[in-house]
Amino acid sequence: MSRTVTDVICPFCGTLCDDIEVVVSDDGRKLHEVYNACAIGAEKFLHSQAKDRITRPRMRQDDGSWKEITYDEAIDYTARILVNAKKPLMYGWSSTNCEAQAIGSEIGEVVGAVVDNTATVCHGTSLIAVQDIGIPSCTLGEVKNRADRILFWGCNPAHAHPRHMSRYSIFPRGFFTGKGHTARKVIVVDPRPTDTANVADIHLQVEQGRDYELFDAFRVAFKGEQLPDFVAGIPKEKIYEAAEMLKSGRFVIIFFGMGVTQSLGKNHNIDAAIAVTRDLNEYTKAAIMPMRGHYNVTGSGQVWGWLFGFPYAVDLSRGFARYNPGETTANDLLRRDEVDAVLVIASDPGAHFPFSSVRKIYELPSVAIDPHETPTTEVCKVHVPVAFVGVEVGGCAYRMDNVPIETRKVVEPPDGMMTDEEFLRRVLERIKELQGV
Amino acid sequence: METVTLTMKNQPDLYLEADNITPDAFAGKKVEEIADLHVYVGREQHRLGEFFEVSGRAGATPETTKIVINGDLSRVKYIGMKMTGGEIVVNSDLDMYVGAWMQGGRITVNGNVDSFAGTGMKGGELIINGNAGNYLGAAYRGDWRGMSGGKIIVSGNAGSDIGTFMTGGEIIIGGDVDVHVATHAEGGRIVIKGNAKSRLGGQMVEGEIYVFGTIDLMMPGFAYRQDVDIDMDGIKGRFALYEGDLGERHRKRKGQTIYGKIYQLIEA
Amino acid sequence: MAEYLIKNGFVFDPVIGIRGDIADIAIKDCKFVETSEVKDPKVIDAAGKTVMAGGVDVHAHVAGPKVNVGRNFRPEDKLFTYKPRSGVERMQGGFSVPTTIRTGYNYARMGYTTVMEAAMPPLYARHTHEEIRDTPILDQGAYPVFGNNWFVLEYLRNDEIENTAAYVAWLLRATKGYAVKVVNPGGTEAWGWGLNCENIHDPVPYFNITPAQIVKGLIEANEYLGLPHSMHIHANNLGNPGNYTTTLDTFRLSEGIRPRSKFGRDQVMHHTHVQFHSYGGDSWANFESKAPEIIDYVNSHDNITIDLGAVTLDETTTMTADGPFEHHLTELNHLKWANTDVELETGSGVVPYIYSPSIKVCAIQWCIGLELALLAKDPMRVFLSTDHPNAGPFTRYPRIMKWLMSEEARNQQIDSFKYRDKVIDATNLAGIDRELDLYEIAQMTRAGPAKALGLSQIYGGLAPGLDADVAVYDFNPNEPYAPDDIETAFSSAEHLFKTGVQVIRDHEIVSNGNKRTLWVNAKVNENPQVMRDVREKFLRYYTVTLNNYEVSGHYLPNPYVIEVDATQ
Amino acid sequence: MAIRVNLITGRTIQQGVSMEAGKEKPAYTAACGIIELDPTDFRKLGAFRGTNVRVTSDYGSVVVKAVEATQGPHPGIAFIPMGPWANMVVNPNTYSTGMPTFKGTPVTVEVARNEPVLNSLELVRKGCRGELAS
Repeated sequence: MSRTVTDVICPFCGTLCDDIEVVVSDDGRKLHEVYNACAIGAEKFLHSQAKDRITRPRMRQDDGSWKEITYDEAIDYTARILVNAKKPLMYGWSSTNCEAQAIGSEIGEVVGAVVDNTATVCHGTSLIAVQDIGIPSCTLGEVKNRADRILFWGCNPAHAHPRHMSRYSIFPRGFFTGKGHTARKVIVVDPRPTDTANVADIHLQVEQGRDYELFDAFRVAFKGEQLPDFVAGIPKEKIYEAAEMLKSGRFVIIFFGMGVTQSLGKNHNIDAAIAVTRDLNEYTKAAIMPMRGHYNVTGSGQVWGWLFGFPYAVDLSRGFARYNPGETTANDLLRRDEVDAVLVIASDPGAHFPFSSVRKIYELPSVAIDPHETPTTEVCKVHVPVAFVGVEVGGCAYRMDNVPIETRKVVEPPDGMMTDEEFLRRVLERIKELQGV
Repeated sequence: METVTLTMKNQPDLYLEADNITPDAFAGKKVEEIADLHVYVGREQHRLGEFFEVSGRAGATPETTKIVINGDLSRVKYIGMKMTGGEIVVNSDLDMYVGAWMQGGRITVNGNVDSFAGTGMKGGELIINGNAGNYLGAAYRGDWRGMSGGKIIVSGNAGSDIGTFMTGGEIIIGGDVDVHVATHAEGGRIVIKGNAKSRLGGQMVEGEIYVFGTIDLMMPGFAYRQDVDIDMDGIKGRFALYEGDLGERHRKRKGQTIYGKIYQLIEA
Repeated sequence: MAEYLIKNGFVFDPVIGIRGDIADIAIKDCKFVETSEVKDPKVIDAAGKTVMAGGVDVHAHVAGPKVNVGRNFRPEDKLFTYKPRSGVERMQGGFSVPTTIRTGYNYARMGYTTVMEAAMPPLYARHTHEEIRDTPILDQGAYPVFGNNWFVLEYLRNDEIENTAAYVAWLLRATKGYAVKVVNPGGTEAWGWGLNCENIHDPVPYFNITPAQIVKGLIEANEYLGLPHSMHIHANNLGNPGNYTTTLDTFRLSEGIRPRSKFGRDQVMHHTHVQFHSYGGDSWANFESKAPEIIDYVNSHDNITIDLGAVTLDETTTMTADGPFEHHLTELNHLKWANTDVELETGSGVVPYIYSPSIKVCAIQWCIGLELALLAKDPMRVFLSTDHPNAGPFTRYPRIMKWLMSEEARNQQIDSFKYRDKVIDATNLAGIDRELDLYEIAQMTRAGPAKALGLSQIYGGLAPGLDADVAVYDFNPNEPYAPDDIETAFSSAEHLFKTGVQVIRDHEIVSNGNKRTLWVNAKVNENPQVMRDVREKFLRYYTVTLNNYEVSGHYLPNPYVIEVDATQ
Repeated sequence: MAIRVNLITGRTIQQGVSMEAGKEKPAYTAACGIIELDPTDFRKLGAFRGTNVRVTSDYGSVVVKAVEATQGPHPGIAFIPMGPWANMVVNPNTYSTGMPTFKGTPVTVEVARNEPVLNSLELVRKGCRGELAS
């Protein structure tokens, strides 16, 4: 027999869909089927059931092989590398719950670590821009209920946030938007004609890496000033047309992604995008929102915000918190040999950092806490498998619009497996023992 | 002027944070007291004397104190941070934050410096006989009050993001610069004697940029106005004047709108 | 539990009615008791010092989404002001928007033990409670905002008080909220379209209702339920020259309504940060104080309480659920602007602001805040606040006390203004010689707010039976002192007990306390219509499901639930 | 033959699904150990679809399988899904922002018919141990 758990939260992307239905065995030990989720989300739930899953910590041996160790040994190893380091890096945090993030923060304080999350390779540059110019934004329901102009810039929700367009942005019918997509105009700016661009009214195929110039051109167009004939490969007539389409809306929303945060200009691209949004508020109502990737990267920034005052890249080494991307960010720290031990949790820098940074992790004392086997676990000295947050343990997560939602436990983890929170709590206890406090 | 000489004798395992190496911290102290000042490596606190030989004597005030530093300081941060007077001469490359938030005095670096030199600078002189990294004379993150006074002179090249949120003072680059110059600036002057890439004056409200060499790509928000002849403060020749950023809001003074200005040399 | 005896202090307590006489205060089992009831107490020698109940802040923005926006988007607010960890203290950062840890410690340092978060967007209630959980020492509650909520707009459009009340009760339970907060009624919904409601009769777009109807309806719903606190309002038209008429119009909506609450309060409307609502003139050029007109009304109507929102002349961070106001502000000062509109419920904005003594308007605002306090006839109804951090950080309360207690200190400040004479012309402060005493300060910071919150059964005084929240300050009111001595003494309590636990000893924080989260559980008759409407709105318009909305209990590890029975 | 193209990276739904199914599995290599090229660039390269190619930048080199652009046309732009293959060659310069330049790296693409596409774990392991051919 089986039963269906409803209102389940999908722990994949920042869309944080909360209408998933999961069919589990009566004893809650097996997960059979997943409904309503996108292909990626469904896979995430189902992968927890993999037969070949690693369920015990393991340590890399001198000959390159793995040796299974106990959780106690893994806790001791983790505590020791953090205590012995002068400046450890504790990186990741985006695929775990706020409860684990809070304990990790305390560990960071106690050992004088630098804590950084995956925003560092995702929307960190957006956060820098927000610090420079602010951000007029809204919740996703405002988009659903009011928006009639939708601009996707450097993002491709058709692939990265598969249910975004149907739940929140292009298609839903809301309070003031009863006609759904037929009453909305959609603009996509992307150097490729992506699957998202295919559903747009206007696609501006921007020259790669020239987004900053194009944003600036929009602002010039709003003010009715003259533009050069082409900006970023786009003829000025098309820019004026798109600018007019935005100004004539009742509620404009701009979504942006890695296409602008990771291209030349980075924070400046976002700064200019936010300036475009500010400008639009002179004429109509406009908001802007980053398409956050990991389902709880936002939460990590919130937890550190209230504990330290900074959303990522927080250097706690001198007993107080400092922040300066370019110095306290994971890739700069690794590249510059600023850290002497690495703890990775709930993320995969091995796959998602430039390889020059990955090699630095390999050279340092390191531990990876992750349910999966990944390139990161491959290069770290110790791998600690844990329960899947949002599947095998609940906890708080923050959606891309900063709305906090409590994820649900739907199935039991394999016997004897720890959660992130339990493991970190034990590490903190062990650190305090080692420090004699 | 009294001189204290520091000679680096031991390298840190990681980086050395030496915000205490300023005339302000040294003034009125004996050599032994200077050697007892704190420096940091990660979370560990050390004595300055563990890394440097200290000799000479400090003046009674910052203004009468000169610090000369020798050895390899390429992994030392925060030299001259917040200094208000006196002088520092470094005969080495330096890491980040040299002269950050400095208010007065002079720092001369005979070597290259890494990023964030002259962050939030208010006054004094920062002379770099070498190349500078990114964010030279820029604001600290989130602050809308960037470099507001003083002068930075770089003989070589500089990186990206020079003079972000600059409100006053002057930055002179002998060589080339990378992208993003004077972003959000509301004053000040930047002189680039070599070539520039793109994104000069993005979101600039006020201030001046002079470029003697080439500009890869002008911002669409800057419009050509006219050619002008200039001869002042060592800037001489016929320049093409561009005004912008037209996308920004601009103040008016005496009925006239004030723009950010980019001057590009046409002929010397 | 340990017993304590605080001996020989100069005690100021409006609850007992003691005005600086020397007395002993006894603590046993978390509460104050008669001195005869303690057998073997630890003795605190308070001779020559001032003893008061723990402070109660009725209105501050200290936890939740917009506060965290303020933290995260202002790294420069933390530059060079960080306090390293030491002893039991964790690291603490931020000046105008401190981290939760610093918030708890700094309130405690001032002798405060209870602080209410003034605006909780219901959809973000979980976030607010996470921050409250991580704020040490303080007892806290949070006010969910109702003034732009679609349920409320639709019910009150048809004068459906009972349905409104049932919805209020449901939302208080779902969000674990404490009171009914109203911010720019109707105006923030209008801001969903970039518009505003600038007076109480300005209709809300599409909803066919006026701010006046919203305010009056929520007062009536609040009294229908008999909640501990009254409706708590930030009126329309905040911050604009000439807005005092809107404020008076808003006050008048309470006329003829008496409290229907068994929690001991006398008011049916608490109007917050009234300084921002007491402006005359019709432009920034002829901007002037209308504090006398405002406070006259308050003085003569005992069903209203207010707090000051006093300007402290600092660089700070403004933050409010009044979305259109923050947009207006960023247009004025061109500094960074964050805004979040919240589906079906509310909105918010955040903008840094510098109250410069060299700017005439800022100096006038400073005068207005103090005038309100000094012209008040009943300090039990006029509370000290800065609308933290809007008019200034809460850490300036001791400085405000100094200004209120010393004409000399006020005159020093006035004389230093760049536009001194113009400021004097536009205000009344220079002619006021009143100096508040510590008894009145205790009314404005302890007994008064506790009573208005409906919490005089646990907070606000030193009477036996009340929770043992008490501060000892190194201040002798009977010796000569300089004005700055007041600020120094009240910035750093020598001892502080919170619910009987000593959290400060010899000016040092020695414990993270036993903080509680207060919320109100109001029971009403079953209301199938409201529950049907709730299900419908979640199905069609919200982006979270109804089953994922309610804040579950574990976010409040140490709850203090106030039960209200409104079934009838 | 070798061509010069501008490399960008990013998510694809296949990358997301196969990542959640296990990065050690062949499906992940099939989804991410590829480079999407425009048909015109294929012509210039003189290669068939499905040929292994070596992609080289100033920062490194990696062998992936060349496939036709699924979201094109985009002549002159090449796309490798985010992952360890792309990260062997992307520009790690952060311009002091913390963010490597994942998008907009000039690369050379040349046919490498006989060189294998390694799986993700092999790739980083061999890379760390200095065992990769270049």
